[in-house]
Order: sequence, then structure tokens, then C-alpha cells
Amino acid sequence: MSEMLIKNATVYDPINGVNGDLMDIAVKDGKIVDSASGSAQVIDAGGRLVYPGGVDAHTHIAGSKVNVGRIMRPEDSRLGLKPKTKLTRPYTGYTVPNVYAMGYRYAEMGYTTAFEAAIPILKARHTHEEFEEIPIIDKGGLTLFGSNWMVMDAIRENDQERLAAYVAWGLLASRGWGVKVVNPGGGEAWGFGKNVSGLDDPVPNFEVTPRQIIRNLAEVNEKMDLPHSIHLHCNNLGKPGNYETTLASFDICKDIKSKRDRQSLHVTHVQFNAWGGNHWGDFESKSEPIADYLNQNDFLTIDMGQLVFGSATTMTADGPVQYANARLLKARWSNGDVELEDASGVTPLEYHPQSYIHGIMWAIGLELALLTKDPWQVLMTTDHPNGGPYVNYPMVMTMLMSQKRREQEMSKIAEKTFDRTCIAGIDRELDWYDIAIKTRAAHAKVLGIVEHGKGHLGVGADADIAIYDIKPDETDATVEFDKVEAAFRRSAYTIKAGEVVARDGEITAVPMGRTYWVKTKVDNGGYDRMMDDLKMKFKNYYSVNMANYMVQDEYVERPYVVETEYK
Amino acid sequence: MIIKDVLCPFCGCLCDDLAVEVEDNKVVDVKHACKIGASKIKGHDRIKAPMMRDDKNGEFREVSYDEAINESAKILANSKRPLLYGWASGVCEMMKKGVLLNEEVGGIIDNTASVCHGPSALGVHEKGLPTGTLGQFSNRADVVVFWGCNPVQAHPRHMSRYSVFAKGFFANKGRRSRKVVVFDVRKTDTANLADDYIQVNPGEDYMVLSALRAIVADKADVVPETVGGVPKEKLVEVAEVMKGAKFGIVYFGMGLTQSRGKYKNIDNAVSLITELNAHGKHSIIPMRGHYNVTGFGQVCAWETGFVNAVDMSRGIPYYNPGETCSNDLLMREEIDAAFVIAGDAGAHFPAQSIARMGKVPVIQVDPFHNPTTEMANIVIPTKVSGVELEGTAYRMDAVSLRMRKLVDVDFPSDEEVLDKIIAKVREIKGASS
Amino acid sequence: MELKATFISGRTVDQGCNLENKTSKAYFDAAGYCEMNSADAGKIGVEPGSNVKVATDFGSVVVPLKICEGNPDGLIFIPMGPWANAVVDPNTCGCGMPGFKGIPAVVESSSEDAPTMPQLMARLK
Amino acid sequence: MQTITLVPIEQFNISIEGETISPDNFAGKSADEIGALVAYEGNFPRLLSELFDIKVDGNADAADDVKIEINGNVPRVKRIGEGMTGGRILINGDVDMRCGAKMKGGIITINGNADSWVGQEMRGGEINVQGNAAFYVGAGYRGEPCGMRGGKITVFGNANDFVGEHMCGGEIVIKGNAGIMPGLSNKGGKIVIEGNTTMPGSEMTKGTIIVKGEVEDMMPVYQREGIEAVDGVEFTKYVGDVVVDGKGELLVK
Repeated sequence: MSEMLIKNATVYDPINGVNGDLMDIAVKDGKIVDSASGSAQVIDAGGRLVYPGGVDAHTHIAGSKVNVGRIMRPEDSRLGLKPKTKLTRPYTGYTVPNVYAMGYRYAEMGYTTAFEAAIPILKARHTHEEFEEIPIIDKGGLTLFGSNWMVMDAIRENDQERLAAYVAWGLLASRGWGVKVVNPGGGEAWGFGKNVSGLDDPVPNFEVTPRQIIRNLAEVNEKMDLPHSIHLHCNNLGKPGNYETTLASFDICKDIKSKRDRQSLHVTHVQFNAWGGNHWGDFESKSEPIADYLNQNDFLTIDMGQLVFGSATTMTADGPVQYANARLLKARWSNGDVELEDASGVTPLEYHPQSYIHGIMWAIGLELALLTKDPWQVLMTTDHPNGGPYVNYPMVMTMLMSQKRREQEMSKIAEKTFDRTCIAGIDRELDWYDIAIKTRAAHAKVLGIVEHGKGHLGVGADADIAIYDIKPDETDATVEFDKVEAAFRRSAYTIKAGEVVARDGEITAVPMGRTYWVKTKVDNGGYDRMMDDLKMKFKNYYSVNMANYMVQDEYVERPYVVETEYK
Repeated sequence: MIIKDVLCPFCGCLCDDLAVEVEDNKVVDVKHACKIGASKIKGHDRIKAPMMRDDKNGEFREVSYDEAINESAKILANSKRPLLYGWASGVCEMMKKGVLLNEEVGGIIDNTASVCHGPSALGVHEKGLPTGTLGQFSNRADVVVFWGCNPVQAHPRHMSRYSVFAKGFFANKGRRSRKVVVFDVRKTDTANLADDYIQVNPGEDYMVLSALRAIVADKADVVPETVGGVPKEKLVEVAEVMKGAKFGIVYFGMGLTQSRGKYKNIDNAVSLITELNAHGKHSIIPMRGHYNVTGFGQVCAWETGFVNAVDMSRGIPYYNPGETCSNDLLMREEIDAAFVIAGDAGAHFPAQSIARMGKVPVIQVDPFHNPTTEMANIVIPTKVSGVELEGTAYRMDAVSLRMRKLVDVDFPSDEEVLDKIIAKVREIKGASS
Repeated sequence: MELKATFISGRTVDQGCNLENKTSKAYFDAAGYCEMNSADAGKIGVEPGSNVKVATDFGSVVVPLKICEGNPDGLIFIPMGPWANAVVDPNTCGCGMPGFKGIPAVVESSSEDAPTMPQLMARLK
Repeated sequence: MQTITLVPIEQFNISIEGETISPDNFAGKSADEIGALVAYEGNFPRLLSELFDIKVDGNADAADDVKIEINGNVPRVKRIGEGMTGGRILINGDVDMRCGAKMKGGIITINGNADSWVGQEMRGGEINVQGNAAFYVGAGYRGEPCGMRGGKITVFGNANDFVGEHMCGGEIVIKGNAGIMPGLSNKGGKIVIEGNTTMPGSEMTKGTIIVKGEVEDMMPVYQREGIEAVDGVEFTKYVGDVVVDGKGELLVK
């Protein structure tokens, strides 16, 4: 393969502590190397900003929910159109792009890796079918375990070995990267139109509590030595006053230590879970107690779930919250229960700056990121497309970097927002290094893919590199935010595995990325007990045969498999 | 040799528990399948070789695959408005190639849902679709409604595997766990198995649905004494049954999609279900026909953003049933070539539409001689997916499964034929641009 | 005698079994007939197995009669397929779907032979 | 004032996508410049000069001063006047789908029949159809919450199904009969049907529908609220649709 030398790069590589150094980066065979030979293709960065390729640790890019959104929203698919070319397929969609736009647009912004945040095992084959069609970026997915009968039965019977054996089997069956827990127990309760009200409310018919589900999965996750921690979407999402449940959920994992250099709990899109008040009338931000908790505890990371005004398509395995949303907003509602495993719902909505509810939600995301001192603890996401589509990341980045930019946005937002939030009083402005953390380095670290070459530019890392048309030395991001946003929207160069895939925001090559998944060996008595239970459930309760259930190798053509072992 | 856990390549039930006995590369027995599935897997007379003719009333002559493929590519590459129809009786892998071919030729791709559950998608655009996987319904449903569908005839194992007789975790007494209600314009075999049959006047389902919504919302006072031929007291009684369900499921068919109001019936039914969720848990699901017609909608949606009827003439996808479905175009005599694959337009389009298709060159890719063959200029026989070819199919509830191969044959797959046509089209278009 | 009726089409098991066997007599038997209740059959004086001519605004077709008591008075059924297609409404009402159900029709006794599938298709060329 | 006359050279089977034919696009252009505009016949680009004899009289700086006259039938030319903000289009013949889609201002007069989606997602201006209109007069695009938001469409003949679907504002007058379900999910528009119609006003939340002829199949979800006179004629007033807690007014003779 070819060699490449990027000269005069102003590099921010937080994993390796590189903070704006002017340096050269050499690439060979798709990896970062010490030096390049004279025959290397030379790109003169001319002092421009160079980041590792962006990594998105929480996004909804593929699978049944996304497709439900596409099918429900033809009006969304007539946005963002771009005709086919000799190289690229047509682009469609804004909140729910087609598979091609999904990959191209990430690459155009300098992103090279994205992880789908919710895969029901029974529908994993579909997720992988879409993964196989999303060009350029590397992918992985998190498998849903939070309302799974196999999980709840093992927990109720205090059989953690069996639980571990099942989690391993479920990750294999779905070709998943990690353990996702959505509204634990709530998906099962939604099977009869109910929900669980909090951490100690037993799941109907299964008699385990959300607390037990979170605790057991977190413990098992560490015993299995998985690269990623459990990835939790808390109970009571979308309800005023839910921040208390969120804080209590944090506490469940407080004493769990990870052997790996990462958190032992990642809580996702916390914007939707940092809500105060008792109802919509006294709805308010509770970002401060959440940020305080993060400032005092390092076992925990979160992502923002930032809201972006305009059209969104909300999609989540949290079935009941979507019904509540749809009824409240008189919006279209699709529900997607998955037998024995989980629920899901999809509802389109519009975020209006003149709605103080939406204004407060907008503020909470930013507050979480700005009040939490350690930038590594809060990832920048919009929970695409729940808070808004990922194409708005550049705008969110400027909001984090510039108080002026925030003030500009605040001028459009309903007054009442500012009585219930503290965003107006925050003057913190993140720098280029912080942004590199929040958009790539910390994502890779949280996912556990740093050692697999992601999120940094050290020797041996994947040559996933973004060059932005901006000179950090000459640019004051706190003022020139429009210029910064424009640069982040269209990378000067996006390099994926050593190949230039986009130039000035236009796709130049369409290689296919890899799919990351984890294979865990669970060699204990639990495996046989698990298989007995599983066979019984397939025989009696599943509508498909066990022999047809697991994702076959044909659906993961370019796998990157990490093996671990249960101890 | 007995091959187990075989998927059935017939209807949207996509049963995956068949056992097929194969001897000397021939299917000799099919177990667990319904009459239709067994008939399909055992097979029928095939088109033996590619064929062409210039005059539709003339005789076919056998040609090579290359000749048939090249001639097909030439027709498609030189068309201003080709229609690429069918796609339901194949695997997803070939559907992706179909979407690509449509991009290359700037045509319209439309699948058999166009004359089946196309209106259901239009209903989903209006209101969404509260649904779930079939196992969710077999485990839980205590009230089962069939509206304008007749699974006894069209989905023979549906009742035993998923809906009526199936035992589930909560519905552990099978049939005795559930109340079964049928809405239809005639007393079908399915209605004969129901606890309650409600006869609706043809074309009046929409009003009956609205009346039920009013009753469920405690606004029965505005509802007149009879709606759609159904006495109000009967509607109140059924509404109470539905409202009282712990888990209610509505299965609907072409009795709703093809009768007056079409997609508006689905729209209204979805709203009824959404509103019922304020009381118990309720879901609704279309009874899809072909085993992978659902798969086409999935593939087309993720590739183009639209579920079906995608017009690529301008290089970007455009979708608008009423304008871009097969019969819209045929009735306007807009198309100048037809490519029919894995679906039989000839047997399932109105006579006038077919007559208009008959005026343009027709290319057929199919294992079997059927009414489309009668209208075709070029016929290219291929493998039977799910019997002679592996690949992905989506069950009616959008659960995807991998079809198995049971026997080996020398025919090319649909995907191989499409690949060659695409390559040839590119060659022709490249040369002319 | 004429019967004014509402026509619908739909699936049946036998029509399904012969979907890949459409040149056969079995397919004709499965899809080439018209169903009504015996009272309606009596009104037009046709015995089961004898032919009726079904006509709508969009065309007409001759097929044998079958009795199905599940059909209410005035409702006739032809399985989906070429015979039904001869009388369905090709207009798509702005949403892509032709009218396969709920079409006003007139049924009467016929001494003509029912067409085979190729004969039906030949009419359309 | 600039007057552009287009005379179709041939009749086509395949629809031409004619969104370039609008006062905004033509303003100030010469016949040659207009002739060089592209319209697609299916996937095949055609020049307007291949499709029409083009004559230009006078000149204009803005759409408001432009009049386009199409002399002849164009039942296979779609999207004429799409998005126009002013000026006039006179079509002396039939016209294809989506005529006047997303129109914001100006006047389109069709001295013939209009195919489906005339005035789709219209925001303002006026469309007059002297003949019949097909489906979805003044309706929206699939999945959009709103169809027509403003302006006025008058159909002097009959209209087919789904008149004013998802209408959020503006006015539609059908002098003849309308097909099924006019004013479906009306959210604030006014629809007057002087002839007969079927199942009007389902899911209407706001706005008004007046039917001066017969209603076949009245929706069973309306509250009867006495008599109301419009222009001296008495109508029975219904309010609904109750299933959406609607406050729409349906006046039926």
C-alpha cells in the first residue's frame, strides 16, 4: 500500500498529549508510522488544524429503528438530496439519511468511526445489512440487554455465570461490541403497555428491579473484560424530575472498578435525564447536581445528547417514552416491540427555540459539557437523530468553544428558559484540545478502541486523520465561530486508513470500513445452564428457530474481532 | 438427506421450521410446510433457457444468456423511462442490485407492494405503525382482530404459528387464551373460526374505524345507529372488547388496502390502535404477501430513503405513489420499457395496464412461465431463491432471516443476471457520454 | 336475468399453490371462477360449474360459477389473477393502487367458454 | 411587461418535468435564453426550444411583470409554475401534475383540466382551473404535516379525491363535485364544494368545509350544532371531527 506524509500539521492528539504542536505525520499501509520514504504522497497541511479522525460513540445510524424512521418520513428523505455521481450513490435525508449519505456525511466532517447505539439481537442481521452498505466509516454496535428475558431470569435466580454466558452469546449472536441497557426492565413492562417507575420498581412478571439489572450487567461486563463499559440509558427518561433517578443510577456502579483504563459506567444522552421539576409547568435544568457528581467521581462518563433546533426523529429502545412523546405532541408514532428482548419507538418532532421546554433541553446539554471540569468525562453527541442530526456537530462544537456563539443562539430562545437554566452565566470556552477530546479521543477511550488504533495519531494507530481548513494559531474560535463551523463542516482532507476519502467536503474515495465486535470466552458452568434455558425459550416462546437466529458470517464481511475471556 | 430449519419461500409468514428431504439433488419431501409452501418447494415446470422474440405474437427462440442480457441492457440503457417492477420473490442481495440498476438507467423501481400493501406504507407516512415482532403477539395477545384479511387461505400457518392457536408465555392456553374478532365484507373461512364476525359493507371500513375511535374516546353519543352496515351496539360491544384487552393485535390485509379510501383506511386503523394504547397494549401489522416483499421495502428505504416506487430519472430519488407507481405510469402510457423480475405483473395488474405494458419492450427475469411471459420479448430464467439460492428475506414483521439453499442448479441467480446487465449498461452509457 | 353485484378479488390457497404454475389447468381451476351465494345464483338461474359473464365498467370475463354461502347477497368474488384483472378498475385514485375491490358489476348466465390464461393475455397484445 | 408565448411542438407520452417554466425563471430572458433551459423527458434532458415554439414580447425585471401563455395542451408537462412568486401563467389547454406546486404568489389560469396535485403545498397566489382537477387539489407531499397554507384555488369543473388534504390555510372552491374525503385533516383552510361529495372533513381540527350539494356517506364522528346561514342559505352545522377533538365546521345543506 501507499505511503503518505502530512507536513506542517498543527496537531491535537490528546491521547498522546500532543497539544497544538507543529509536526509531520507519516502513514504507511493504513497506519501511522515514524517516518515515510521519499516516495510518499505529500500533503502540506500548511499549519492547519489536524485531528485524529472523529469517533462517534453514540449514534443511531443503522438497523430497524432507523429504517422505520425512513419509511415513516418520506418528507425527510426529500431533504439533503445530492444526485449520484460516477463515484457516489445519491444522498437523501436529513434526520434519517440513506445508508450512503450516512457514511459520506460523517466522512465529509472528518469523522471516520461511528457506533450504532442500539441493536436488538433478533434484529441484528438487519443492522449489519445496513452496516455493510454504509461507506467509508468503521462501525460497531451496542447490543440491547436491559429487558431481555434471558437476562432477567438469570438475575432473578442469582446466576451471574449464566448471565455472563448469555451476554457473551448475545454479543456473538448480534456481532455486537458492548452491553447497552435501555430503561432497564421498562421494555418488558411495555410489553403490556406499562413502564417501571424507578430503580426499585420490580419488572412485572419477572420480579427483578432495574437496579438489579444495572448492577448485575455492570459486574458481569467487568468479569467478561469487555473493552467498553455498560452503556446505560437511564429509567424515567423524558420525565420532569428524572435527574434523581439518574443520580441514583450512577451510584449503583460507584464501587465497580474496571481493570481497563476506562470508566465502569457510561450513561448516555444525559441531557434527556437531567430534568428537574414535577411536570412540564415547572420543568427546569438539573445539570448542576449531575455535573457535581461527575466532578467528584471518575468511574463515570456521559455523553451530552445535545439538542439542535429544527427537525429531529426520535428513536429509542425506550418504548414507553416514545408513546408518551407521540401523544403529547400528537405526532406520528411507530412502535417496535421485540419478543423476549426489548421495545422501541420512533416519533418525528420539531424542536422550537420559542418553546421553553426545548430551550431548557438545549441549555442542559451544553451545561453538562461546560460544568463538568474534566473534558474526558462528557462526550459531545446529539444522540443522532434524537437531539438532532449529527451533521450539526460542527455547530455544537462552536457552541462549546464560544460564549458569543451561545449568546447568539440564546437570543432566539424563549426568555423563560433562562430562569430555569444556568447556561447564561457560564463563561467557559473550550479550546482546540478540549474539542479533540470531546469529539474523538474520549469517544475512543470510552468505547475501549484506543488500543485498536482509534481516536489518536500515535505510531501504530489507524491512519484516520482529519485536516481542517483553519489555522489554530491565527484563529480566535471564541469570536470567529462561523469560520470554525464552516471548517468543521467540510474537512480539507479526511483520511481513512491512509486513503484520502474526502477533500474540501467532497467525497473522493469510497472504501468500506470494518465492523468491530467482541467475542468472549465464558468457560464456566453457567454456559450449559444458559444453553438449557435458551433452548427452552426458543422452543416455547421465540417465533424463530434457534438455528436461524444468530447473525451469520456473511453479514459481517470486514470484521474486526476482539477476543476476551470471562474471569 | 433431511435439511432442517428450512425457511419457506412463499408468504410473509416466512416459516423457518420446515424439514426438507433431498435425494440426488432433488426435493422429495417437505414437512411442516403448508400446502402452498410445500407446493412451491417441490417445484413446477421451469423455463429452460433464455428466450427472445421480436414480435409479441411471435414464437420465442432460445438464445444464450449473454445475448439475452446484452439485449436487455441495450433496451434499458436506451430508455427514457424504464419501469423495473417485481422484486418481491427474491432475496435482499438481488434487491440492492435492482436499486443500483435503477440508478444506472434512470428509471422507476417499483415492487409488488404497489398492488398489495403499498397503501399501508402511505398510511404509515401519515400516522406511523405501532407494531412488534410476531412472537410478541403469540406470547401476549388476548384479543386478536383480523380486518380485511383471510389467513386461512392466504397465510395458512399464520394462525397456528403466531396468531390464534399458538401458545405463548402469557397466552399459554393458545386459542383459549384469546378472543378472535374478524371484520370483513364476507364470511370467510377465517371468520368461521372467530368468536365474533362483523360484516362491513364494501368500501365502508373507514367510517367503521372512525366510529370505533369515537366510541373508544367515550364520544359514542355522536355515532349514528348504523355505520358501514354495522349496528352501533355491535360496535360498542367490539370497542369494549378491544379496550379491555391486555394485549390487542390487529392483523389487516387487502380488504383495507384495496377498498375505497385505500391508504386512509390504514391511517385510520393506526390511529385507532394508537388511541387504544391509552387503555391496554395494542399493535397492528399488515399481512404481507410474498415472503420477502417486506425486504424490498427495507432495502429500498435504506438505499434511497423511500420504501417503493422510486423514480431515479433526475439522478436523485423521487417518490410519490399516484405518480410513480407502476399502474400510475402504465395507465398514462408513460413507460418505454419494462423489466419484470421476481414478480408477475401480467397476472396481477388490471388488464388495461397490461395491455399498455404490451406496447413496449418487456424483459422478464423469472424461473417460471407466467402471464408476464406471454407479454415478454426477452425471458431470462434464474434460480428459485430460498430453494436453489441462499440469501436474506424479511418476514412480515421485518425480522430478517437467512434463506437456505436446498438443491444445486445450473441457472444463474437474479443477482448474477443483474450484475451483468449493470456492467453492460455502464458500458453502453459510458460509450455514449 | 342479470345480477347487480359488488365485485371483489382476493387470495386463496389453491391460487397460491399455483402461482408458479400459471400455464396449468390447475391454475385455471384455482383462479378462473366466480363465487356468489346460492340465493344470488338462483336469481340468475345458473348452476355451479356453468359459466357466468361478469361485466364492469372496465371489461368483462366469462368464468364458471361457484357457490360460497359466506358471501352476502350481491357480493361476488374472483380470486386474484388474470380473470379478475379483466374486470378490475385500473385507475389508481392518486395513490398507486388500482381498484381490486368494491367494483359495481353485472353478472349473467353465459354460454361462452371461459378463456384460458394465454387466451386472456392474447386479448391484451 | 414581458409576455412569453409557448406553443407545444409535439405531444409526448413521457412526462416532461417543467419546473423551469415559471415567471421567476423567465423574467428578463430572451427567447433564445428560455429555449436553452433544460426540462427532463424522463431521464433525458431536452431543451425548451425542442419542446415549444417560444416567442417573447417586451421585457421585465421581475416575475411580477411576466406573463407566460401556453397555447395548446400540455397534459404531460409537470410542475409548471413551481415555486413562482408573482406574474401570470395562462395555460390554454390541459396541464399535468403539480402545477403551481409551492407557489407563493401570482396567478395561474388553466383553461382546461389539471392533473393531480394542482397547487401542492401552495403558500400564496391564485390558481383557476376552468375544467376538472384530478386528485389532491391543494394537498401536501407524503408525510408533510401541511398541504396548502395560503392562496386560493378555484376549480370550475369537478375535482377528484382528497381535495385539500392536510390543508393548513387558504381557500379551495370546487364549483362541481368533489371525490371522496375532501378536507381530510383540515387544520385551518376553507373549502367550498358547490356540488356533491363523499365523507368530507375526516380528522378536521380547524377550518371550514361547506358542501352545497349532497353529502354521500357523512362521517359518523360529527356533532350536529344547529343551523347556520351562509349568504342567506341555511346549512346544517356540524362540528368535529370528534376523534381528534376537532373544532372544524362542516356545513351541509
